[in-house]
Amino acid sequence: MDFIISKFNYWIYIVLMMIGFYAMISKSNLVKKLVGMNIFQTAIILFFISIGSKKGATIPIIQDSHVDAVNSALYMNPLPHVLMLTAIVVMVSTFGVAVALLIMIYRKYKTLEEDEILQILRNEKWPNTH
Amino acid sequence: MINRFENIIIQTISRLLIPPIQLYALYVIAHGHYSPGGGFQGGCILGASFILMVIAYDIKETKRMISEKINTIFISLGVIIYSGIGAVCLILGADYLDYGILNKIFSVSPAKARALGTFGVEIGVGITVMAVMVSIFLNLVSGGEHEEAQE
Amino acid sequence: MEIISSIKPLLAVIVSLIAAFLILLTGERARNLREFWTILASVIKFTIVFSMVSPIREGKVIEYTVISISPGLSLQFRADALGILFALTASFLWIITSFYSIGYMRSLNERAQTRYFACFAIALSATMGVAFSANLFTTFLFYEIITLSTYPLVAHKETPEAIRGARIYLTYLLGTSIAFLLLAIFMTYTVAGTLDFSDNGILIDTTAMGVSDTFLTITFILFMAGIAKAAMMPLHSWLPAAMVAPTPVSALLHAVVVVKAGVFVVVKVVIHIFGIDLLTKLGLGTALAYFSSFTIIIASIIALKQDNLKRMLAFSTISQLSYIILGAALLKPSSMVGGIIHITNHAFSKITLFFCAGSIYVSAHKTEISQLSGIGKKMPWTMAAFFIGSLSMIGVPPTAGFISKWYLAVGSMEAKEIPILVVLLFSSVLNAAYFLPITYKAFFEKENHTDHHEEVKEIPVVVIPLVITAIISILVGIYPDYFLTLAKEVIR
Amino acid sequence: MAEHSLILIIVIPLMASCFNILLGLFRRGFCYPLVIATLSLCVILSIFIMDGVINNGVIHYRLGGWAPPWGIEYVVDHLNAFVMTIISFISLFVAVYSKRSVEAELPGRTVYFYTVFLLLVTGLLGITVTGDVFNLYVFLEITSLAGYALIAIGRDKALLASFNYLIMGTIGACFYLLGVGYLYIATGSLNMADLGRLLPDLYHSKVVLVAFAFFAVGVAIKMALFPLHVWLPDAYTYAPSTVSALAASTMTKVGVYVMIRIMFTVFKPNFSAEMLPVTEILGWVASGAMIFGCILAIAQTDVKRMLSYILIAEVGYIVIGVSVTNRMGFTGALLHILFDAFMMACLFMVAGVVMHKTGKTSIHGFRQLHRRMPITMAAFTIAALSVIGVPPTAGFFSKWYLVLGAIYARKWIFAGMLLLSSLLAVVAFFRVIENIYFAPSCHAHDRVGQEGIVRDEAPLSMLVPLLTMAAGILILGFFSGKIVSAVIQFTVPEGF
Repeated sequence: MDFIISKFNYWIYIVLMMIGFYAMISKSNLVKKLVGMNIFQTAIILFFISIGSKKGATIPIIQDSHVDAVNSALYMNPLPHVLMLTAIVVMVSTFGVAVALLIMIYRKYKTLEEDEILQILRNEKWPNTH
Repeated sequence: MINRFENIIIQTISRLLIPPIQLYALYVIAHGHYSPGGGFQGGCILGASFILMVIAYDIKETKRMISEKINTIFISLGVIIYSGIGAVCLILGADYLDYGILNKIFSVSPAKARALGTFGVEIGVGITVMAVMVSIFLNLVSGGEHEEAQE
Repeated sequence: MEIISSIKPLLAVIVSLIAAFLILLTGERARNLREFWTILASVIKFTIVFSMVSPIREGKVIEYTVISISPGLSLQFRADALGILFALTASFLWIITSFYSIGYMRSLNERAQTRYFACFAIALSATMGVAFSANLFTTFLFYEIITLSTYPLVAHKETPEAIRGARIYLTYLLGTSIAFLLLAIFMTYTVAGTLDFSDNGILIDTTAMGVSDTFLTITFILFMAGIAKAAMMPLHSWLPAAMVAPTPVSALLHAVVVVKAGVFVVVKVVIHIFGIDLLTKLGLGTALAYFSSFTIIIASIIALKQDNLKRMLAFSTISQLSYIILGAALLKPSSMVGGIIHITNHAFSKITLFFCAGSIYVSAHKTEISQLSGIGKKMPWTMAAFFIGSLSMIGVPPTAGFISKWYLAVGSMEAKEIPILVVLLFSSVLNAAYFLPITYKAFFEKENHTDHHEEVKEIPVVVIPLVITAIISILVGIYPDYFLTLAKEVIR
Repeated sequence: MAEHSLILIIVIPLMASCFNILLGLFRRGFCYPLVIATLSLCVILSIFIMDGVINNGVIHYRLGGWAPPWGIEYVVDHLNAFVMTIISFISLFVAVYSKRSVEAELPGRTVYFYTVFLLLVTGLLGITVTGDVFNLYVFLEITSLAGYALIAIGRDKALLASFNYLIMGTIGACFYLLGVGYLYIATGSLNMADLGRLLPDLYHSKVVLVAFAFFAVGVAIKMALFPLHVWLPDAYTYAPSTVSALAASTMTKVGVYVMIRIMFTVFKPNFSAEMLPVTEILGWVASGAMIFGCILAIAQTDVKRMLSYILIAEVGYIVIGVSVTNRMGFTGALLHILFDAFMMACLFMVAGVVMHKTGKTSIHGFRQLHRRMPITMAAFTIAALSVIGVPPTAGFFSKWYLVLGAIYARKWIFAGMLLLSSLLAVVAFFRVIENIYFAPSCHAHDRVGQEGIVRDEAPLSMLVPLLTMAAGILILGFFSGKIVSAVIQFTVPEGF
């Protein structure tokens, strides 16, 4: 139990990631897949942010710039945050591209269910069998 | 897809809100290099103000203020500002994005020049992020139609 | 042994490659010019090859390194007695075949003649490459080029049947060479560290280095399986399948160039890769000898019941090729000489037979043996040449075939392998049994009324080459010294 | 100056893509020359970098002047320079090739196409330049995003294929990012060289093992390693032909490059080879890729799709060379990266030409094409022979090293697999070649119909890059020894 509680941030991220992963793999609705993907990515952001935090530490902004020695225990590690800032941008772009794709898919096939789209494609390929 | 619908409350509130939002966005961009904030965040807020305008009014209205063409120019302009500042550092003889060298131009201390350089980059980032946000939003809400309508 | 460095081997290879380009460039627009390139290239090639003969007869070796690619891989030529013997035969027969081809293709008004002549030229280039290769890599390179350049020739007619034949052809030749030959080359390289042919065999020292006999045996088997061009059973069925090709192709490529390239590589592997001593020690020579004897007998028996003339000749070729392998496999000087000289002797005789088959097809449009009754009166020259070729196949004295059979028989006695001697005699009987009835049919049987031979006339361009080759196969039988010297040079 | 070219090779295409869109607003015709000029500059720079690396060793570049473990560092050694040169060359030729096919396939959208195209090249070059694991992630995603967009503008099922690719690619990228996170937990560093120094003491830590596992899966998805290849065939089949040519020849290769970096620079060879049975597993996976790739290729009726499966097999070849962990195998893998880039570019370009001229790429569409476009088909044949591994084409020489590597590692079974897949490739390609030269149809006797086919060769802008690729395939093989001694021998990780 202690193992779970002391590392709760990892557990949360793993649970979230698995939820997202499940949605990506098993849902046939493309939007749901996309939502799953977003959950997946968010879980990773959470993971990164949580590894940068420390108990009793504050945001890494040094007010008095003339202080030479900085007690690093007082501040959180800013690097994971910065990394995630970039990762968020990447994810937003991915999301944008994905949504654009979905809109085009919808305009072309008038549905967002993957199996229905496949059915349409099959009918296009062999129109007489159906 | 979003058509004009008259709602005086929303329009008035937005009209009141948009300028402060934009001002705040500029504040966030301008302070990014030495306090929380920066181009990404500020650009997002700036973009949000335009998005609010689209929601409150409609696409046409918004595009009168920031057309697709200008938006595209903004997108690339931001990146060019960013990489251009880096390239200036390169031309002045330092490494890419080593803003300290900008003191050759601005006649300030290297530390100050570094801050200025970062500020320039933040502006570039802010412009691009704003324009991209608006562009993504406009494309999505109109299903990509407005771009074709223009052509 | 004296080594001369000269660019001649490379020139011999390149000349027809250039010709192929010129042929492609000229195309169908100027047919005479196109054919002129072929003739020109063949004559130049023969001249180059011939100019290399005399130094090699004196025991010298001509070497030329084109490019050293990486350790173990270099494009290197080395003309020695064995190579020059093969190259001389092939390049000389190309001249004759070129004339024959022109006559054949034009009188049948075949299609895609540009491609035909270009591929022919490339195949000849590759043959020179195999003949003059100084290492296994060069050999493999040109071996593959032969396969690929003859593939379009087999599929030439573009009928479903031709395409099927070409598919079998490619599957056997490319398949075995990639799966087995290449693997064998890799195995050789890993234990020997080199691929260069050497006089005593490059694997000779490997047993001392702790390479197991099993490994070497496997390598040897892979080599033999990989060189499917030698048409040893059970990897022979590509050769009958390739008979869908136009007759000049069957004549030069599938009686001389391609198959001889196969047995040539076998001989090279036996002498220069494994070495006679190693093979004797491993007992692989005898095994190979019995294996090839098996092919000799079985192929002859199959040939007996063929009705299609070209198919029969194909099986006869399979049988005759194994003579050469047998000669090499007995690992005795006389048998080696017999095998090597048979490369030349068989080439002249078999090409005569194929030319005859082609001549019959062009003039009378006959392909089956049963249709040949009485044709001898209409086509006396052709059938006379056919008779000479048959005699040479059987091994009757003044013809070329006798010489090689004599040496093979002596070799088998030297090796104290009496069963092999019996095989040789028995196969001669079989050869006689399927060749002589054709001549008999042609000259002495009454014409069949269903066949109309009235309008049959021999075409000079087609007949002259076959008469020349028939005469040569007798001349070689009467004056064998020229080639024998070279063959003995290989063993020395 | 040589250091600065490291950053220039990224910034120039990046800025060019921005200028491209600005220019495109006013004059569409300027885009193509701009792209060509930019990529030519990249080629020059990459040669410059290659020269610098060969003469002066590894080049370091500190971005923004920050010292390595803290700042982002760009490092180029022989391996980077090698891959970078390949990418810039191929992308230049693909760009030259693109003119007519983009005009035909994407009318009115050329500006956006070239913008994204340049971004794709930026990403690819960025991956090869950077020495920072997180920066690599960013470039990986730039590449992928551009790739999704480019693939989506293709025909038929392209949208769905692109979406599936996006989902798979994002999973791969996220796994990679997780790997980065775990390594950061364990070491507190993101710099590759720094990680390489810090990690050996931590090899027994479970965190590091997990990080490696995430890296392995993530990169495997990105480079379409069997059995994580499912996104590739659809994506490359329906993408516009230019994109297929570029993506097939460079994107998977870059994936392999990332794998090599992670396995042998971030982690050391002894970890990848000894601590975990990684290389053993990789070897088997790669054999599976070779065999199944080729078998599935045989089963296809669309040439582009067939080529996609061949590409999967080719990735298997490269990975098997890496997995045997010896000098020969590694050399073979790198040579194959080079040669395969040429082969795939050539083959997909031919498919594009056929698409451009006949509008379809089914195998039957290739019937008797040697009459219509003999030169193009000759190039196809050369590239096909190279994939099969027939000397003197380049494919033989890389295969030579690969098989020897397998044999030296006493992995006879892998050597056998390599040869077996060559045999399968023979079947796959000769199905097409047979159609090109000797169509087995009932029309074969129809002479009138055949002579009616007029010579209709591809336009010059397509033909030149095509022939360059084909000539490269024919010639490069002979210089493989030179390439190995000049560049590749220095890329082999220590301990091989």
